[in-house]
Amino acid sequence: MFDIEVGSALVMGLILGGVILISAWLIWLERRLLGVWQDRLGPNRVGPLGLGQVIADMFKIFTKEDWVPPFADKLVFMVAPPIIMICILLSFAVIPIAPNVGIIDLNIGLLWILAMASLAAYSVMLGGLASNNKYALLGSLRAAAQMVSYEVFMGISLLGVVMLSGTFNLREIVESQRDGWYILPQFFAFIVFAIASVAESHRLPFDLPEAEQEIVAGFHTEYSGMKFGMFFVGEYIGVLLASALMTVLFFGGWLPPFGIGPEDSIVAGIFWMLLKTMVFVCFFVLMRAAIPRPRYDQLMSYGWLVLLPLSLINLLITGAVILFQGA
Amino acid sequence: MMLLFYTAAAVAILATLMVITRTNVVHALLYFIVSLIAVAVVFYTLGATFAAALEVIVYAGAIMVLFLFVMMMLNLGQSTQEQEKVWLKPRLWLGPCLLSLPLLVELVWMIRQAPDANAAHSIIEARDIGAALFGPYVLAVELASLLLLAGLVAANHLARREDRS
Amino acid sequence: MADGMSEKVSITIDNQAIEVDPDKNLLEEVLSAGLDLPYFCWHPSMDSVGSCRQCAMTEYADEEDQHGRLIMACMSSPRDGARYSLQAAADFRAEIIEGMMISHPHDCAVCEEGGECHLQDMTVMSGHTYRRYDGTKVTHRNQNLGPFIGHEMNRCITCYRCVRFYRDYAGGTDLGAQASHHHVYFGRYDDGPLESEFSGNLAEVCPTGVFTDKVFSKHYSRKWDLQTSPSICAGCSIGCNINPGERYGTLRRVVNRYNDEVNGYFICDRGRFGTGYVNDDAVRIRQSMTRSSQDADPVLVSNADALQQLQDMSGAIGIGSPRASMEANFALREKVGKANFYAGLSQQEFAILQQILSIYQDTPAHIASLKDVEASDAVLILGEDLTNTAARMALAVRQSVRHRSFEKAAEQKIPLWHDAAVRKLAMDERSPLYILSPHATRLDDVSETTHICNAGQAARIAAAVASRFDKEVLAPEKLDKAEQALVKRITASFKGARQPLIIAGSNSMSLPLVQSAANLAQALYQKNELTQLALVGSEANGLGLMLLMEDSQQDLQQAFATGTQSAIVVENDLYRRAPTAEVDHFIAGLEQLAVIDNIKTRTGEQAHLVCASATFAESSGTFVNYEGRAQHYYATFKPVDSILPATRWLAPETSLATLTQACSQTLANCAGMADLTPGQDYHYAGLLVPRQQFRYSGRTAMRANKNVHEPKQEQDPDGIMSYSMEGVSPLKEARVFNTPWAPGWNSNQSVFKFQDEVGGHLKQSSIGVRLLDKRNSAEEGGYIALDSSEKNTAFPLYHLFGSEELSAQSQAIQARATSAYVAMNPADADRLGFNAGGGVTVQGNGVVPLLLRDSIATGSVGISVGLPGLNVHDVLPDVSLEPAPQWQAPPQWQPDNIIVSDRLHKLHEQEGD
Amino acid sequence: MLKPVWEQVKVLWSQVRTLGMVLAHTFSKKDTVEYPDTEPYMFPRWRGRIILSRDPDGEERCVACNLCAVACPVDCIALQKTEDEEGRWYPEFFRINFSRCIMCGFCEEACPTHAIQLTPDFEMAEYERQDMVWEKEHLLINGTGKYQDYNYYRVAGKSIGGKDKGEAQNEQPPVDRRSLLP
Repeated sequence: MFDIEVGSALVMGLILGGVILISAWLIWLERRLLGVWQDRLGPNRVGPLGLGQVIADMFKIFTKEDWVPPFADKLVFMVAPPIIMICILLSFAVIPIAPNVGIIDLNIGLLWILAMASLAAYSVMLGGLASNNKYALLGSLRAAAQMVSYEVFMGISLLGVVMLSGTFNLREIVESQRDGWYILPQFFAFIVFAIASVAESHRLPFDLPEAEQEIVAGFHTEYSGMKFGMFFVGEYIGVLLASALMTVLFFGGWLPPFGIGPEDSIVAGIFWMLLKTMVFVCFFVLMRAAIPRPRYDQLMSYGWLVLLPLSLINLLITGAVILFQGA
Repeated sequence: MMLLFYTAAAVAILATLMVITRTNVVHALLYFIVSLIAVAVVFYTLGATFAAALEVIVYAGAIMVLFLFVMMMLNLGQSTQEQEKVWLKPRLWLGPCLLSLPLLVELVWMIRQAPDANAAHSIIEARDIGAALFGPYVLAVELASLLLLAGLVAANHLARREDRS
Repeated sequence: MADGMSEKVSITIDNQAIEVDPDKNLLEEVLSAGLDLPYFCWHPSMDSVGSCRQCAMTEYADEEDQHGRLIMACMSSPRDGARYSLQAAADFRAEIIEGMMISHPHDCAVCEEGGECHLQDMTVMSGHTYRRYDGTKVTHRNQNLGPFIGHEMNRCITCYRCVRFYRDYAGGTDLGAQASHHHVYFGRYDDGPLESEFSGNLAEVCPTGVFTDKVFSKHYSRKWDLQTSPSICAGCSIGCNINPGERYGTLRRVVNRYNDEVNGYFICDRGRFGTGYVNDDAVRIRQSMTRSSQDADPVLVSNADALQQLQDMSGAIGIGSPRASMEANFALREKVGKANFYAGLSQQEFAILQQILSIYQDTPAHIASLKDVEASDAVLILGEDLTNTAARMALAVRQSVRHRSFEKAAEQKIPLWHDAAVRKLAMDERSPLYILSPHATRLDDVSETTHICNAGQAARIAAAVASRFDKEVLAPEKLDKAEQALVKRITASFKGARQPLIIAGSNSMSLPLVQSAANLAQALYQKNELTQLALVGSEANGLGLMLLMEDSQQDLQQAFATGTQSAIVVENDLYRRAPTAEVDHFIAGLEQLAVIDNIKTRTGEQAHLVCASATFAESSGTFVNYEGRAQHYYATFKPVDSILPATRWLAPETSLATLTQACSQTLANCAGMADLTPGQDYHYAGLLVPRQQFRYSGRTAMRANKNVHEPKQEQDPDGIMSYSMEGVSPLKEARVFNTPWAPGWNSNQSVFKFQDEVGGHLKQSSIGVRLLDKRNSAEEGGYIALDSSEKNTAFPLYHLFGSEELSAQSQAIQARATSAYVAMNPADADRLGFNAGGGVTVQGNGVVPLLLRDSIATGSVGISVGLPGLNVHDVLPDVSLEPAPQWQAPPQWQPDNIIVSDRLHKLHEQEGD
Repeated sequence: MLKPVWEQVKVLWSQVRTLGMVLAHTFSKKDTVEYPDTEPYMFPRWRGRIILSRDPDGEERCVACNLCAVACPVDCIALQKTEDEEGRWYPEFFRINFSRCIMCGFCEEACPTHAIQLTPDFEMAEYERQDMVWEKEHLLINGTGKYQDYNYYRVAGKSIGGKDKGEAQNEQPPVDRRSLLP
């Protein structure tokens, strides 16, 4: 029998491979869902339900000319795209999938994710800067400001969860939700985190770094071929990561809702984890389908003037409540 | 664990050397980030996991991003690289180097004197840090937070648009 | 037309203060100020009659006046300090144009004027956009007005511009206004070709599509689709500025290009309709050919081979041409060396042209431009049949006789722009115009006296007049009573004239005439420093060729005498320049004859090497006109690859600009040529001058039938113009100015936007450089001794349509041309035993018809020039004719209306009866 | 104090409502069809393949006025005017380079005779670009297209074969210019 436990090579391979596959498949899912919500059909020609579209797209992206502009800073230009892939994939290391399924149980798991998220910002910034293109520069400037700003409240909003569970370890956070998911006590933290994670993964409506109506394609204007592909897939892995995090932090991770079915079965755990994550992925897509992009100053003032106070108040109240209960 | 420590330490030193010898500011910054991450690894191997995470989040993830942010605005070009090259001439750095050499020797000597502590065995939890910060060091923390608040207010004041009447 | 500049006065138009000239009418000044005011009947050359009511403005009595009153701007003099408004009269103008448009047909799509229609522009400008009238429209039947002008009377808005130009300005008689009220009709009495030599201008003068260019209509393209460039007419020595238009690789039409010093707003029909040869495959040489011997069939050769053969012809003599550009002639001169360069002109023509050049260099009198001709108030024409040899000058002379009417109007304080009043006032009173000619001319209707006499007698009369001004000139003998009376009258007229003008020219083929014209001008100059002299030259560049000869005597007869083995002839048919036998002998003696030409000629048919050269429309270069004005013309379109400009055949490595510069540096009198163009490296903000308008259509489809992949835009190695629509608009920078267009002004009327004032200089573009304009009054040449050896038995008869080599090859011109003939006075015919209506055998030229006319000087024979069937050089100076009683006139031979002045003369005879 | 909070709640609610409305589209009918399998209905004024029509008398409507060519923003129309013996204008050639055409319909708007019309046919793909160049014989159809009754020459004043002066709509018979009667 295979060795199913945290950190085994098999689990590691399955998780990372699965993440990349699912992310790639998310491209198809997103296009189909957008089609559904915009009264269109979406890609349905390649393979059953159009599932082969992703493969076709990958073939296309692999066979495209991998071009480096002569005016670019070549070293940085090449280094930038893998950073986002690596950082986000590394984040997955600490995500608990199910009981005993995961890559590592890090005692600073949540901090690890924040650290990786802050490093991921470099990918976008360096990519834009190295392109030596004014639109790319504008895009990466926006990305930098946006990511640095929203990282702040993302971190603060998570502290409520940390205070409630008393740990940074994600597996322990899930375990501590057996009595009730944190979505109820930490509702505002969830709102802030959800919004901040959209901004962190610069997805619509917060895709200002690549707002094509304004700045061509933002930071990846000059990218093509697989390098562009890494940015592209990186974004979807980011979506998956954000969804998985919401699940783990606020919706009980692999724990079944309302105590349906077995509590500590690996299969059921994986099922619930995936299901919950997919709901959030769909929510991401729905936001893209429905909400228009704000102006840049609106984005910044919303973050600093609404989300920051909100997360601070949430932290204050949570702390007060814990103090009160503890007393 | 020792292997990891020495590797990370070596990377940190090499990367830092690269930082000061690069003429292209962006490249220097990249090496600086690498150096910071290597230092974080060093922290980790020494058991200070929380410090390691903060090192990455705060220094590598936030402060360096701001550095880069400013650099993007500066429109550095070929001329700054030329300037940097000029500054890298030996007669410019040789003097300071010679002067700081005794300091290095002193440092090494002092480290050699210290007891050989294998800190990796005593992992410092976040809880310990919190307890330390709000226990013995609470005054320092409050002073620092006051300072930060003052900075925040000042920044807000400076960045305020004048014509909002 | 006002003499001198008067004080400017200040007026206010819609609160905008402008300075205006009180001697001009308000419309002119409003337009000069750059404002837009619609008009129809007014024309800058024909002034105001106030018939269309379109240029209404509101004039306010004083500052308090709120309502004002309507005035017609073209009929009002600006009042100092007055307040006017264009806006306030806008409704009135809209109503007026609505009335004009009531019967206007729904024709714009099938109208040749569409897109450059003054009526369209004015309708849009006046704001009449919707037709409220739903009643029936008045219609008219059209007339066939001959090969040049189409007629579509329905489109008329009765502005009367056509008859005012045709009758009042150009002296035509066969176009008039007929019927009354809303039936007014402009046409001839019956169908038939318009007789005036300037009928083509009707297409430009008519503000709508009543009179259109019929030749253009056959291969019609809209104005915006024509690729145009500034060009110079190659039809005669006047050098009118023209604007040829090309589409799909063929030359479509020629229109006037404004140059106030030369042609102003009008050109003659030869210039306008005489360019069909450019497109005619039967006429053009499109591929270079070689022949092994003079009788062998030609073999096509590549350009490279032909260039190599030209290169190999060392020691050849070069024969230049008066119809080739300065640069082409200069390139030939450089190639063969100055000593081997011969002007392609007969001895006689060469001598006269050389005389003209030396007169121009010595005479103290001013060399008259056409503007000066119009400004002259006493004119003497010596022997030159202007209407047929330099038609545009004849039109200018026709305006000069109006000075009397201006004087009378000034006495009566009538503004000079008040055209109808000024003409009515003068009735038939005119400034003096004297014509001494061996035959009746077309200008006789405005001349004080047309004296029919041969060239020798005319020279003597001129000498007699000169002797009355300066005793140094010997008074000739042999003047009869009538002639002495004439001399007295001319003298009196010249004495009373402010600006007298003497016109002669090389086309009369009489050296003494030119000499005595120069003597007269010099004598007159002692009394009047405004004395003008105009000596009409041969062909487009006759005078320019003389500048290249630099006092050497190398005419065609000299070339024949060299006994050379090889010769290069550039754009010249020797059979039109010298007696047939001499040319035959010369060509037979050649081992190698290279002809570079754009049309097939008799010389070319015998050449060993024929190189296809470009016409004026396909190449750039410089022509020097009769007054020594060098003018640059730019290629309108790129010829097919096998055709090269003559300069490229002769100097393949040298750019045209380099040749022009070399010309200006090498030749004594040509220094001014360096300034003709803005320079080879000219650009405006990095842009060249576009040949195509910005609306040019079909770029991606016009060649798509051959290859859907569009070729690279054609480059012009010679010029500062591009073969595309990219470039700087003439409104911004018109250093090289082709098609006038301004926002709201799509028709040719838009040219006023490019003038410093209406009818003034063009703001930026070149009007040419007068090369001989360096007066050294210190040393005046003495009087010239008249050449008395000349016999005066024969004189040349020119035809505007047919006598010029190139235009005669155009189908439109051929429709109005005739074949060769000989003309004499019936009295002489009786004496010599020639039958009326019969033929004559001309030495070496077979039988040609004989015309008998009372209007021909007795003792002389008129020989048609340039018409097929007769080489005038075989006949001059010694004519020998024999009756050919057996000759039967071919059915197409129509002896009526052959000499252009015939009809006029008949009218005079009828009046006499 | 509460007002800005209330504003923020309203803003958030507006976003949530938007999400809900878009989510509701999950159950609405699709507007698109699977084209090669299902032929969509093309509206008559669809701007597809360009044709040249004939007037109700069966003659070519195009009078070669060049307005379509000048209106064309990509300059893909080239033509040359010629006329028959009786004065009727028609194009000697009429060429559209469809590989350049952007189907903007400006030519149809510019046409004073309703000759050039855009049709619902859009299936114009070719393997050779050269085959996208269409001449008059390819463009001309045997019908009036969208505008059934219009005949330009019946409105215009120019006389052509079969229509003399004064025979167009709203025209009086030609004036006798030698008569002075009113």
